[in-house]
Amino acid sequence: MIKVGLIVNPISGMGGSVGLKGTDGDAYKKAIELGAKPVVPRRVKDTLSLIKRKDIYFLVAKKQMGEDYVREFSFKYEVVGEIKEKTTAEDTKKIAKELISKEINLLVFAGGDGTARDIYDAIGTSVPVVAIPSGVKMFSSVFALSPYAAAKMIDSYPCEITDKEVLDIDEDAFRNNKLAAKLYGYLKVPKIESLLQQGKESSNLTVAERKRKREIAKYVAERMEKDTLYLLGPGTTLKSVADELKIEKTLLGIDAVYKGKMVGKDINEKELLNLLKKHKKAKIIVTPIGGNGFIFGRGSKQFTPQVLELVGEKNIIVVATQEKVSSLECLRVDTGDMKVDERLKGHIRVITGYKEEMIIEVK
Amino acid sequence: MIKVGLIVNPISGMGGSVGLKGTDGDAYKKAIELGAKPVVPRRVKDTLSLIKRKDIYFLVAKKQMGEDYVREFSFKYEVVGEIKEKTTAEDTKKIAKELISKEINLLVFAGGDGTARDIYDAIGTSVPVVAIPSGVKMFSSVFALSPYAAAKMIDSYPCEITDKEVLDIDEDAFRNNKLAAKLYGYLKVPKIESLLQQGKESSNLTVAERKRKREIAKYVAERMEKDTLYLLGPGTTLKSVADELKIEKTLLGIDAVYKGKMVGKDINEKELLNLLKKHKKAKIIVTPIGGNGFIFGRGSKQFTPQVLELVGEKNIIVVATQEKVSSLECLRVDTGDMKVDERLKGHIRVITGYKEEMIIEVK
Amino acid sequence: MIRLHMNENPYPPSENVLRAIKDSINNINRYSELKYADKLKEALASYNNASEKRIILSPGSEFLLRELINIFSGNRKLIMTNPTFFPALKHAIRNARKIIKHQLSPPNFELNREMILEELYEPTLIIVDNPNNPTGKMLLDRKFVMEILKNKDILLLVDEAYYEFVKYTFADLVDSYPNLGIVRTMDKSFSLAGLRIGYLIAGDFFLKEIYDFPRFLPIPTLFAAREALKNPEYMEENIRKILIERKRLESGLKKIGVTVFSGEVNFLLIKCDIPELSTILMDRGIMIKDLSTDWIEGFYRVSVGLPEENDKFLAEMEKITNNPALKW
Amino acid sequence: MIRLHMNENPYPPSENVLRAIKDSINNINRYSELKYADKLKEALASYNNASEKRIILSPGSEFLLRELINIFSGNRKLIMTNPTFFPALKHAIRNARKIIKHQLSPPNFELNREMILEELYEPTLIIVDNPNNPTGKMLLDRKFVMEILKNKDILLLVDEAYYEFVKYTFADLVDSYPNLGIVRTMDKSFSLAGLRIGYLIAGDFFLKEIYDFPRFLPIPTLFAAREALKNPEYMEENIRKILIERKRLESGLKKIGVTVFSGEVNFLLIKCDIPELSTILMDRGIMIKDLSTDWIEGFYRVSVGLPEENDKFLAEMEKITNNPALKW
Repeated sequence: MIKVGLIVNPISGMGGSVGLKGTDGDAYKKAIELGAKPVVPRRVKDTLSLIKRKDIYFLVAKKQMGEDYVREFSFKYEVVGEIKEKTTAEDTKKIAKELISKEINLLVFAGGDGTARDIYDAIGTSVPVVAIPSGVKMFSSVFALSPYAAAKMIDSYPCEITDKEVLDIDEDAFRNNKLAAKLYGYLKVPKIESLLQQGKESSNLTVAERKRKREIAKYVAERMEKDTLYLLGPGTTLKSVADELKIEKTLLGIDAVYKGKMVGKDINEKELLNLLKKHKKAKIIVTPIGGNGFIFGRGSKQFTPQVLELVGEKNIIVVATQEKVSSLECLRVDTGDMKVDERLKGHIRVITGYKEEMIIEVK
Repeated sequence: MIKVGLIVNPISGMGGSVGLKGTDGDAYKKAIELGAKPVVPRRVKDTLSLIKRKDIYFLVAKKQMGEDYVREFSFKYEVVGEIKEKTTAEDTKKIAKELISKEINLLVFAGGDGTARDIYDAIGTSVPVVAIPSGVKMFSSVFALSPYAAAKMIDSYPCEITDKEVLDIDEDAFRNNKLAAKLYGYLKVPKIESLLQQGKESSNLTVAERKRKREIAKYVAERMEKDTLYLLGPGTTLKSVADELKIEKTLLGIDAVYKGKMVGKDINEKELLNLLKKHKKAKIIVTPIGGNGFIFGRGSKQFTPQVLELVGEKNIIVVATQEKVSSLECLRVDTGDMKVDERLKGHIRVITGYKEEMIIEVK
Repeated sequence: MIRLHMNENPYPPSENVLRAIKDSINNINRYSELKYADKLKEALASYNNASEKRIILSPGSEFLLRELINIFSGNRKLIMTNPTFFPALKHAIRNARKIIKHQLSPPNFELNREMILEELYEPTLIIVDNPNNPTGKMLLDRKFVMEILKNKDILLLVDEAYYEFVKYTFADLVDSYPNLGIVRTMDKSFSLAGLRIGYLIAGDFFLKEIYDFPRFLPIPTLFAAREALKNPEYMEENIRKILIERKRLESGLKKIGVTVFSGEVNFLLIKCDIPELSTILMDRGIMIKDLSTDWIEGFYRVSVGLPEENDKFLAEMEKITNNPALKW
Repeated sequence: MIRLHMNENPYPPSENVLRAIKDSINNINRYSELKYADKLKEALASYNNASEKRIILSPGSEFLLRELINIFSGNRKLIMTNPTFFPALKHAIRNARKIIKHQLSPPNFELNREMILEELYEPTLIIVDNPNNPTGKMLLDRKFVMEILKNKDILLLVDEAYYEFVKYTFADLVDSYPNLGIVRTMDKSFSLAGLRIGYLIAGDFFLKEIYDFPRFLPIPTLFAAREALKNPEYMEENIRKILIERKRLESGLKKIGVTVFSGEVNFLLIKCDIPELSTILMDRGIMIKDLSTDWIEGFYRVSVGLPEENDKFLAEMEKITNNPALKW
């Protein structure tokens, strides 16, 4: 028997049909006013209907936050926690924490980027999640691609686990009328391989992935020059590089390294510009964030057009696992400055392992 | 049509049956007095009878030095040169030179170590030879192993060619009642591979052999220590080592090298002992000489028991091609001093290529 | 199960070939005689207008690719594309000293030739399949290949597994360029996948290093391959049928709304937003190749099958694309 | 030609095996299904009392040996014997980073175990065939093998190509020692040389690096091997006959005055002073293995053939040894 938590954000996705960017906070009211209908019940039910295993014990939130859907199926379940009539982000977080305290094996949630952020805030990477996409914004790569895929993740548990990104709209940028996503953190997601992949290749892909990141880190570290300032972007791959350098990395921010020492932690644009004034030679190391392969413009707004111009496009090092980069049609940039974007376009070299590189187009 | 020279030493091998060590010089008379019968005609005829090719034009010495045997077969031939009734080494040399001047492709000769030496003195490595063994002493590895093999060499020409050693009794040692062979030089010999070797492995084994020797040389050179005196024994493999060091090697003698410079050319025991007094650390590099795998006691008498004791058995480096050493049942030593021989026995490491070694027993 | 996942030829080999296999078992306790391999090499030499001595046989071309990667990437940089024949790429990633992969991106899947030429400042082995699997695109042309080959420090290995479908080859350059090798297979075009017969047409440099490749192949394989080469018209007729079916399959898929990338071979590259499409099809008795694990999500490779197999595949695809439960 | 040069089994496989080959051609245009290989692995696992997942199949064990040498000798020293299975040794000499060969010398052909243990101060791959080909001697015993294996930096690969003739194996140690691999073949004992079927019983360390070895073997090979394993008694009866013949061959040769080194397998190592013996025999319709090119002059390996083949060989050997023209 496995214990599976279920949390549904009942209002997620409602803004989409009425032209809103999301239903976070007060936007929900506006969505209702505009006549939006909930999309989430159908998706949760699709998923539940495709689950094949019988040994599941569900722990679900009350009413429209879980109970209402699971009730229609033959699963054993119990209801956990209390909710208000109008559910908020706080409900999601509170119930998620309660579920964790009941030692669930897996947390299924339905929602969008905002819900994913709430789940991340509440439980971090303590248990793997299955994310049923039903938001308006879904920049995050945590979401399952289909009811079929979500059900299969549940059926396959316990299985290989991988880190997936939680992105959401950068609210500061949004207020300035710019739509830019920011990396908020990582959730753990079951990794299902296509059934047609004949024969498993590795008994534990998570370990392999970690090993691959270490290889990348080792190669990058070996090639670092002494008289150069290195600006490490956000993400777990960059964290591996920092680990190799024995430096404590800010997972979601930018750190600066010079001669193997940290010279700036979680720095903003102004601090970056100051550092760049002090150092003649500087290089940026970044990894693509999100499923569309953005290396600038998602998750690292501190790398502004001005910073990028100072560093120069020849001094940008991209790192990513073979698995991640080979799944991308191309890399993308969206710095907010067309001229800078244009200069970054063309083919670029990505470090994908120890002495292993990939040439890929930047669009 | 190929032009094949034929020289027979008609008195070779006669000493064997009457307990003589050879028929060189005056020993022949003694052999006759003792009632020795010539063995050579039978062997030459055996060889000629097994030749299958028809496109041979023989150039032969007169009478019992060639003409007498070839006459019995259907080969085209012409007679070259003059001989005295009692043939001497000088006849052999003179006729060999005449044959070379007539641009033969191959020289067939019958005799023993003494004859091989004469041929070597006269023609060096200008044309390949097929040596029909009929001497008493046959330390040299130039000789064909059977009439079948000799005929096949002739049938196979043009084919791969390899360097084979000409050894003979060391006359200085012999006068002191010691039987020791000395390396006199090299002759070129057709290399026939067993027909059962399915599929040729290399289009030109001679080149491969030279390449292998260069590899050995490179490996030895790379591992040479700066503060050590190196004593290079005789042979083509050691010549390759010297070539690698850009030093002109004495092919048949011992040279001394220190810090990459030649510090003694073709040196004798006394000079060796003097050098060893001057240098704290010294190593000997030798290669097995002759078919029985002697590393000391054949071809390098300057490495006396006293020299070997001073250098120490741990400081002996043996080099040889894979081909040569793998054909040996074991390596052998015969320094003349039982105690020194005993210390050299056991298993030893032979360098056979670049980062390629063989462990073989020394007996 | 309908097998549209391995680019097999859906037609069996000729009756003569089947008989040759049956006739091969008389001395099956003995290793194949070298003359069997020699005769096959002779036939391949004549089929390819190449020199017999340049042909190295292998029980499937994968063994050749692995061996060449093993031998030549130890002291050379390796350049490959992604995607390509994946077993070779994976082996290369794990074993090559240094590897540069070129991502082929939609919609044109072109090789960035300038970036390749820029890379050739050190000894390098380039392995490219032409046409490429799974995009079906020709990545190389004669001018570019000759540009590469004039640099003697560069080795170029072209995997022409799908040669018979395009009839475009660089095999005629092997005599002039010691640094060129052509990998081929009879598995697909000659309907011999179950017997595994690959071969290398080796330039002198490759030949020198791989002359000792194992020579005692399975006898049924040698007999069948030789028999098949006696009648290449049979193979060509099958290819003609496959190419006609490919067109039908392509337009059928487009009608359903599936994105099809036109290739020139016996398979199609398609893009389909339905996640886990290959799993869904497998549940319905059809196998296709899911490219998402090794390459881009949503891309699949579909081999051209028998007409009735293609019909069934199209029918299932239509049902699937019309099923909303399979999409979000 | 009487083939006594490749250690083949002179007896054909059973009628059932021959039928299995004929039955294998129905879908020969398709790659073998993975379940065919899985079923063979299952049968081999049960035959060897090993775990199924440890078994890697290969179209002849030579491909496995080459691959393992390629993969593991890049950053490891390699130790092999001379003589051994020569194709593997030659491949190793040309491709290993560093190689130490141990010359096996007459009359005992023993391995110097102390020198091997002394060598193990750095990561090393040791490949030994046990019993050794061509001496027929057992070179390893359990105590020595375990002494080697306790050092986890050392990989030991034992080629047990002649296992069925001696019934002595280290396969049972593979579960306990990740650094042990056992190479086997069904070519000889099971009379399948014309189909080529080798396999590795892999310790965890080997398994991790070779799990992706090509899996689509020729279908006739897979079918025949599996069928042969259903009735190992047939194979054992053939081996019994071969071992009886070996004794007869040995005493026959000794009577003629040929030096015979007693081995425990389906061949004899002999020493004979007649140069070019193998060529002379070939002119008389008999092939034996001349060891002089790769090892010591005058040594030959003779496989045990059918009784009438052995008779013919003995008769020719008697004539040859009595012919003075063949010796000097």
